[in-house]
Amino acid sequence: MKDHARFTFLVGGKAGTGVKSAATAAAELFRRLGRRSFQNDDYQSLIRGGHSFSTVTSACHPVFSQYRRADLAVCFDERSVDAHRDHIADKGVLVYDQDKVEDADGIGLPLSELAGEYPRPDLMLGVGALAVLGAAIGLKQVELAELVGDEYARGKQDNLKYAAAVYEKATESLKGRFELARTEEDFTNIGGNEAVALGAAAAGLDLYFAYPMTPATSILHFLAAHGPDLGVVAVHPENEIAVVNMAIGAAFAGARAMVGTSGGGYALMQEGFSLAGMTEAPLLCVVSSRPGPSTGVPTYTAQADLNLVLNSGHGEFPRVVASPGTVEQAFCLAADLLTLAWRFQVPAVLLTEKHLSECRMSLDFRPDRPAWAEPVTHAEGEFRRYRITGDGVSPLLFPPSDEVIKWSSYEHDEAGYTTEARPGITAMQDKRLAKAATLEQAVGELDTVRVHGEGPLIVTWGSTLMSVLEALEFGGIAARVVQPLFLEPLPVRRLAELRGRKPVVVEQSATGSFARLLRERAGVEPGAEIRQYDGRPFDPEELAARLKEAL
Amino acid sequence: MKDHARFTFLVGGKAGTGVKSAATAAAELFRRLGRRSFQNDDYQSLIRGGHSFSTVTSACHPVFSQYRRADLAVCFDERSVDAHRDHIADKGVLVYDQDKVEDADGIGLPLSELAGEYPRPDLMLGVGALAVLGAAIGLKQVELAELVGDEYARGKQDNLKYAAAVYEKATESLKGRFELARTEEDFTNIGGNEAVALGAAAAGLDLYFAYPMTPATSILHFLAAHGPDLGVVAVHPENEIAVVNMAIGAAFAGARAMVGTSGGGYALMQEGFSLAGMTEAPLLCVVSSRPGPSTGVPTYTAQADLNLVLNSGHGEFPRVVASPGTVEQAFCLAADLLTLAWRFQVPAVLLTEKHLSECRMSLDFRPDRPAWAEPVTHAEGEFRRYRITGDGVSPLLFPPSDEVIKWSSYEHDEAGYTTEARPGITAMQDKRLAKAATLEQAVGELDTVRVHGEGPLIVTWGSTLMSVLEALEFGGIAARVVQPLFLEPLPVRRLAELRGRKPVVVEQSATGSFARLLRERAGVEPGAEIRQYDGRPFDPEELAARLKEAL
Amino acid sequence: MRNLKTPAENTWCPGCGNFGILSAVRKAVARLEDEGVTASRLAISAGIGCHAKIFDYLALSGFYSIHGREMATVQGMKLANPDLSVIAFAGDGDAYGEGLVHLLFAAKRNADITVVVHDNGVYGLTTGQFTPTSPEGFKGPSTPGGNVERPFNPLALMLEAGATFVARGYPGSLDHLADLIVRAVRHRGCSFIDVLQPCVTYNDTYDRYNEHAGLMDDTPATLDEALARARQEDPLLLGVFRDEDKPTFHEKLMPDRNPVRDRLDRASRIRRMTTLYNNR
Amino acid sequence: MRNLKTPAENTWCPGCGNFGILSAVRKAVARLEDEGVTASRLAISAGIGCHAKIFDYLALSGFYSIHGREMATVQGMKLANPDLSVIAFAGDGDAYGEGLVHLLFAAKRNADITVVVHDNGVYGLTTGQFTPTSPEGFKGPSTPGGNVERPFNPLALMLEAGATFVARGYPGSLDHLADLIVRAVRHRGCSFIDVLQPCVTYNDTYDRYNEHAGLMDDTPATLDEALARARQEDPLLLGVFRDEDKPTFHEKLMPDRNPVRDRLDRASRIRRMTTLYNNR
Ligand SMILES: Cc1ncc(C[n+]2csc(CCOP(=O)(O)OP(=O)(O)O)c2C)c(N)n1
Ligand SMILES: Cc1ncc(C[n+]2csc(CCOP(=O)(O)OP(=O)(O)O)c2C)c(N)n1
Ligand code: SF4
Ligand code: SF4
Ligand SMILES: [Mg+2]
Ligand SMILES: [Mg+2]
Repeated sequence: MKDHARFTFLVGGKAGTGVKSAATAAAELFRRLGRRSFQNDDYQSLIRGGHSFSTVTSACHPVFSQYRRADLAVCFDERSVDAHRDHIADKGVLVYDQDKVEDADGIGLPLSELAGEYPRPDLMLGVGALAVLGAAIGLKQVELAELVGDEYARGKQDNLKYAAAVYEKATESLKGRFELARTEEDFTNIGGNEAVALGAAAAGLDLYFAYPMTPATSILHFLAAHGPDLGVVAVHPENEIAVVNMAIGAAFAGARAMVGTSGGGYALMQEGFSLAGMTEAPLLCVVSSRPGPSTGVPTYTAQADLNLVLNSGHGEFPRVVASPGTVEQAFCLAADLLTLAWRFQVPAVLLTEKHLSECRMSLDFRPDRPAWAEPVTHAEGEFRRYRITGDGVSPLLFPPSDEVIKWSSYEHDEAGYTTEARPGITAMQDKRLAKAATLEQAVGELDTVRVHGEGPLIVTWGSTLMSVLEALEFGGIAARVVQPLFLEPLPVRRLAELRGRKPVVVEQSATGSFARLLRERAGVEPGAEIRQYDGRPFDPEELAARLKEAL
Repeated sequence: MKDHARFTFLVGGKAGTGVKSAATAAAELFRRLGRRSFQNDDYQSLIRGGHSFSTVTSACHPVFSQYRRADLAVCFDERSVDAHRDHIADKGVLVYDQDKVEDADGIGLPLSELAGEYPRPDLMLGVGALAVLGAAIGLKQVELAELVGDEYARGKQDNLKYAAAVYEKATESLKGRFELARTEEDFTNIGGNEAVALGAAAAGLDLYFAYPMTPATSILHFLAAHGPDLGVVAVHPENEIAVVNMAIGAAFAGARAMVGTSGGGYALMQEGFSLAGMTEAPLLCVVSSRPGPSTGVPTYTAQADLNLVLNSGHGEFPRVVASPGTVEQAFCLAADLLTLAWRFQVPAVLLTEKHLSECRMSLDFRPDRPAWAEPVTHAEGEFRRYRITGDGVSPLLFPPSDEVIKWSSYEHDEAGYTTEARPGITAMQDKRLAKAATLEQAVGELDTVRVHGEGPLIVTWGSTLMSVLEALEFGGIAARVVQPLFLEPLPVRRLAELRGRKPVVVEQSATGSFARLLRERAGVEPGAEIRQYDGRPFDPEELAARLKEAL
Repeated sequence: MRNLKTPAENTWCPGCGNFGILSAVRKAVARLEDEGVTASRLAISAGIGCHAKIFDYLALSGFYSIHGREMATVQGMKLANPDLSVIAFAGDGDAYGEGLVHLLFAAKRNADITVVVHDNGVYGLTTGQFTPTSPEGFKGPSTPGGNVERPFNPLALMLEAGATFVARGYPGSLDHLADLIVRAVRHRGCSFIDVLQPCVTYNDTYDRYNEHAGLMDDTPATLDEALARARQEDPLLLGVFRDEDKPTFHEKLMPDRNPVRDRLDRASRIRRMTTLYNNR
Repeated sequence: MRNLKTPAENTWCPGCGNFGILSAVRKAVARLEDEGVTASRLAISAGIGCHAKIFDYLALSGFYSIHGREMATVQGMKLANPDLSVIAFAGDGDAYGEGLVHLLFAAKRNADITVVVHDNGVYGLTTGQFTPTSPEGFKGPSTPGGNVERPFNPLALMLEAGATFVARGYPGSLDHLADLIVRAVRHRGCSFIDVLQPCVTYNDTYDRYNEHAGLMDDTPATLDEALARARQEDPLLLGVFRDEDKPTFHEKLMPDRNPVRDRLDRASRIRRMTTLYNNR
């Protein structure tokens, strides 16, 4: 078989057996071959056992999704075989651990037996899967050894030995089964949450406050590990309410602060979000969604928090909400939102989903792209925190200072002292309304709506963009995909172009909240709606079929 | 002067000097005369001092608002005189405490001096105000004594003596200045929050959980005092998060539970609200709004929490939101919402405002009107908490029981056990969607949109209804006032009748959130918008002028 | 006798201390049933985390709550129907972090509930971050340089807060733990058991506890003595630190009332409401 | 020396204990300025309640926070800029109820903040409901039949939680209180002062405190001794119960760093990011 334009590698097994790291290593392998990839990790809310699998789809062109049907699937147990046996590509192959799986339609290899001689055999299976991949794509033994050495540095010697043994066995049945084209291109594989962390850091993030919550947790882990390098301190306080209030306190003292959580944690931050609105505290919140309501399905994906996020906090005040469609957009958007939050002294939300947060994809990483978050600062003369200005933005000043700097949760006068008087209340409400107008205009000048391709219209948002793009690629479908990057202020004028054109709306929501937003806020009546709300991202093949039908 | 069709009594002074209770006693006086009244208390967020005033407007017909311009204003201090001197009705009079106020355009009386001989003179001024009112409307001395005896039972003898002395003095200058018509009608003066508590109790409320927060606090106080009489236990836990979670736990055990708070406390309950959505816990939340965002202006009024309330909680799930326009509606609606919450096992919100919560008005109190909240209960056979039924409603059963009853915040199967499987997730999302449809239909069959009068169209909601009705009455304006009682599910079909008819929309929101709801959800484009967002309810005179201009 | 098995697949890591807790609970429920506390009268709750999965593994009625709030959930259940015996299964992240305030207030008001904390010193389900009981220096993914906070002593805090039954158990001493649970459930008032739960994946403390934990054979006579023993590190004492008989919250708040059982019917309410307003 | 007067009208009830606290703070700030802690380096916060109005009455920079969260607010300030000395003014409803978890965690991690609790035993601003420190039997509008909960002993809780400076003050002993505040602010680490604050309107405790409060003239040598004295009711002791020198949270979390002052500039970040990814 020759030059697979697109190649999907899947590894499946119990949680805790190195499934995910094998996939990450495979993506690294593809990178070394000059191939771009998209990695998706499907795992349950448990630590050991159950069934988890990771999929890496790679190609010489950009890839925007995993595929359900694998060219090469390596399964460590019965359950994995059961889950994936029906999703093998036409010329694909299922490889299984013959020590764990009775008999299957594929190739059995003694993965466990070969691992048996090492101290923690179950932790080596991932290396085995990588060796199988190496053999199947005709990787040279030395190339494999180099990769394994880099990716599995702990217990390196054992890993190398084991990899060699599996490689040898696998070569017998699989050698060169798949020939993959290579390129000379260079790029970086980056995860969605990692990109958010990097984007914010590049724009000047000083402090990251978070309480662990899937699927936002890896931002915390990344910044705890790499923050010191990048000038960011990561703080893990007692709960989400502490998180948001500490972040606001930090902003008062002049620090660019960000928080991250999922729907439930964000729900707990609602009082704090409103506090940011009233005090005009610059604050960036990352919300990574999973299926709800409530605890829901913690390790899966959904776009079900749109309504809460767009309407966060009691009272009325300006805010910015935007949602990235790709890892690259996540990097730039985190920076842009931090910048907007500081420029306009508003709370901002980067709304994303498990699907983007926890995917990894190849991109041309350009740390120098983002702007730098800088507020309008007080220069001279008497300082009044809430000075009424034409655009509603009051210059900032930070302690220590000889001026008295008062931020207040109460309705306040320009100096920040409590007011209950009719004119005082109206004046500050009007100031915030003025700022909302300024903000709307400024956002309107950004590239708020991204358009991809030409053809009949599809509208989508967030990480579902990637599913749509890949489905179009897969299906060879021509379409014009419109993706509002900003959701609040909603770029109504730009979206208005879609009115009467009956676009197909694609989203991962049970109620169709995005279609409702389009219909109600922008007056765009969908021609058809494609929804999926089972926690799984769309599969490009399935989605392509549904799109063909709908377009 | 003869038969004032409408008579406004105002009493103003420092907080803690009996301003509010004098107004309540005045309303009781009017009641005894067969006159209906509307009482509004305007007070600051402080305990002693400052400036507070209460207004009681009374008439022989229903009254829906206080009036800014008073026929009789009794002011205890300079600040009150300053605040009200310009708002005396054409034939009205300002009476002031000549011991505290230098000289004013009105009638000075030695209110403090006469109180001087009693132990706590400042606490007696309210009695003095009442005596002034009595004299001014030609009340007989015995009638006054009876009233004072009933309303000021503590220190009764002193109060009676003091009232007599003030009455005598006041009679000299005021005697019979206002002649008020009387009727033989009988009714009750009830406060907004009191009505909510009563309505819920009448529908079967068992437990009320709340943490104090203005302007919802008086529900807690009322039920703490009178709950034992009515079969309701009031519980005041450590914070709002405990409140909502205890209430949900109580619902699991079969108790009809209600919680009450204002915007900030409600923001804290968002995670719990979503929990109620997922577990399908019947829960009634009362949210009484004040100007926000954040702490805002705690003791004043606003309609600024609409967006948060309509979009509460992360994830997607059915809920009911409704807002009463009058005290009578508040009574019935609290009962209806408790009933709906239990019938459909959904969280429900009674959204109201300080203006309604803390007003008192005359009504024909009919405790037997509300229905009784009863769930669909499991009869026989195997019990499954989340049994999938045609209408999405699963019959309930409560412990103790030999059946296993599992409610869960995780996505679950019919028996309530956690599921992460694709079909399991979709099935329960579909169940909740089915219930949403059932609920929408059921609500659609209720009297969801109230229509008052005939003429050009006005649309309003919540307590602003009262302001509008009174303004029409005052201005002699004919109009058809449309008031959606239910806001979610929004009675879109009924509101659709307004499309293209360019109604005037009246609300107390800075951003016009209700107008936006009408425009975006119901397709009703306002012809004009009237907004006020200074924390004060509309004054009927001012509003009448604005309505005349807009209609 | 109720069979507590459920259809849910157990997904704890092999060797996890939670298995021992589950066994102890099963034993305890059997004994409680023998002693007349029927399984039908038990109602359980749980937070979110590895510990909380016990909810799905017990065929007992209950409410799978959210992270840190199960202590409030069971207090609500108890107030609604005081005939129920309620148990909250909590994690250490849950009960000593996110929801600490509810735990302490349950103690303060002597709410008649039982809280069993699966204290494994980590956020297990979110992959091993430090918790309020992790020692200084603990390396987890949010503290790669080591936890810089001093751990709480949950027993001491609960003793201070007023819990009337305070105990420490260990699944390695299974019968003892089962016994603690029986006593806690039977105890009138706020019962609290901190269970030393090894997490084999992120914080394997079996060796430490097997070596350093020791059973007490009496209950300290005074609060001071209880505190002193609760603070002791070697041996780490297992047993009951406090067992006091005091009136409980629901008894004091609504003497002799059971809101659900004694619900006032519609007619009575209307009558009473009418009376209330006529007498005004 | 900064003049701390502000344009805000004071709206406390005449005779309120908060006036004394305000005076003590004014004195303390003056003394701190003398000792080199300039007013410009102080940053304050407050919850919501009568106590919190002190925010408007002090010409100091700060953040008027929300009910129960001011302890988190000041921790955020301190982490952003450790050069600041931060003070949270809290109510007893605030700090011991709504936001208790933040107070205890500040102690646990020895956050370098000062918390001054205006402990008046009522929710003053919401008209006199019981709080976590109200005695059993206290009649407020939410407990007309009397509070049925045992009060917390906040000093004991904070001592258990690990606060390194724990004190009790009384505005009736004004200079003593001012002195406590000075010491608390100067103390490195979590400083906590429970101030016995009479609320003349809802809980007038002047007589009780004037009669039963007494100054300690030493600091207890041990934690046990501190706890014993904190629990003592007559005399109710005023003074410092604990004053320990321990590394603080920010020092341990980010040794020698001040995120705001030492912000890494754009070019350095880009460079480091590039290096990080090239070396991968
Ligand atoms: C409000 C909220 N924040 C965060 C989470 C994510 N979360 C799930 S389990 C968990 C930690 C649980 O730790 P612990 O309570 O110690 O339980 P364990 O898993 O160790 O048994 C967290 C933080 C959540 N579910 N809800
Ligand atoms: C989240 C939230 N819940 C409730 C309130 C209402 N509230 C304002 S002040 C207060 C009580 C304050 O009591 P305390 O902290 O003791 O302060 P004090 O007034 O006695 O000084 C409450 C409950 C609020 N502002 N925010
Ligand atoms: S991660 Fe730890 S606590 Fe969770 S199941 Fe595994 S061993 Fe048990
Ligand atoms: S109510 Fe109490 S605490 Fe509040 S100002 Fe008055 S006396 Fe002070
Ligand atoms: Mg744990
Ligand atoms: Mg207080």
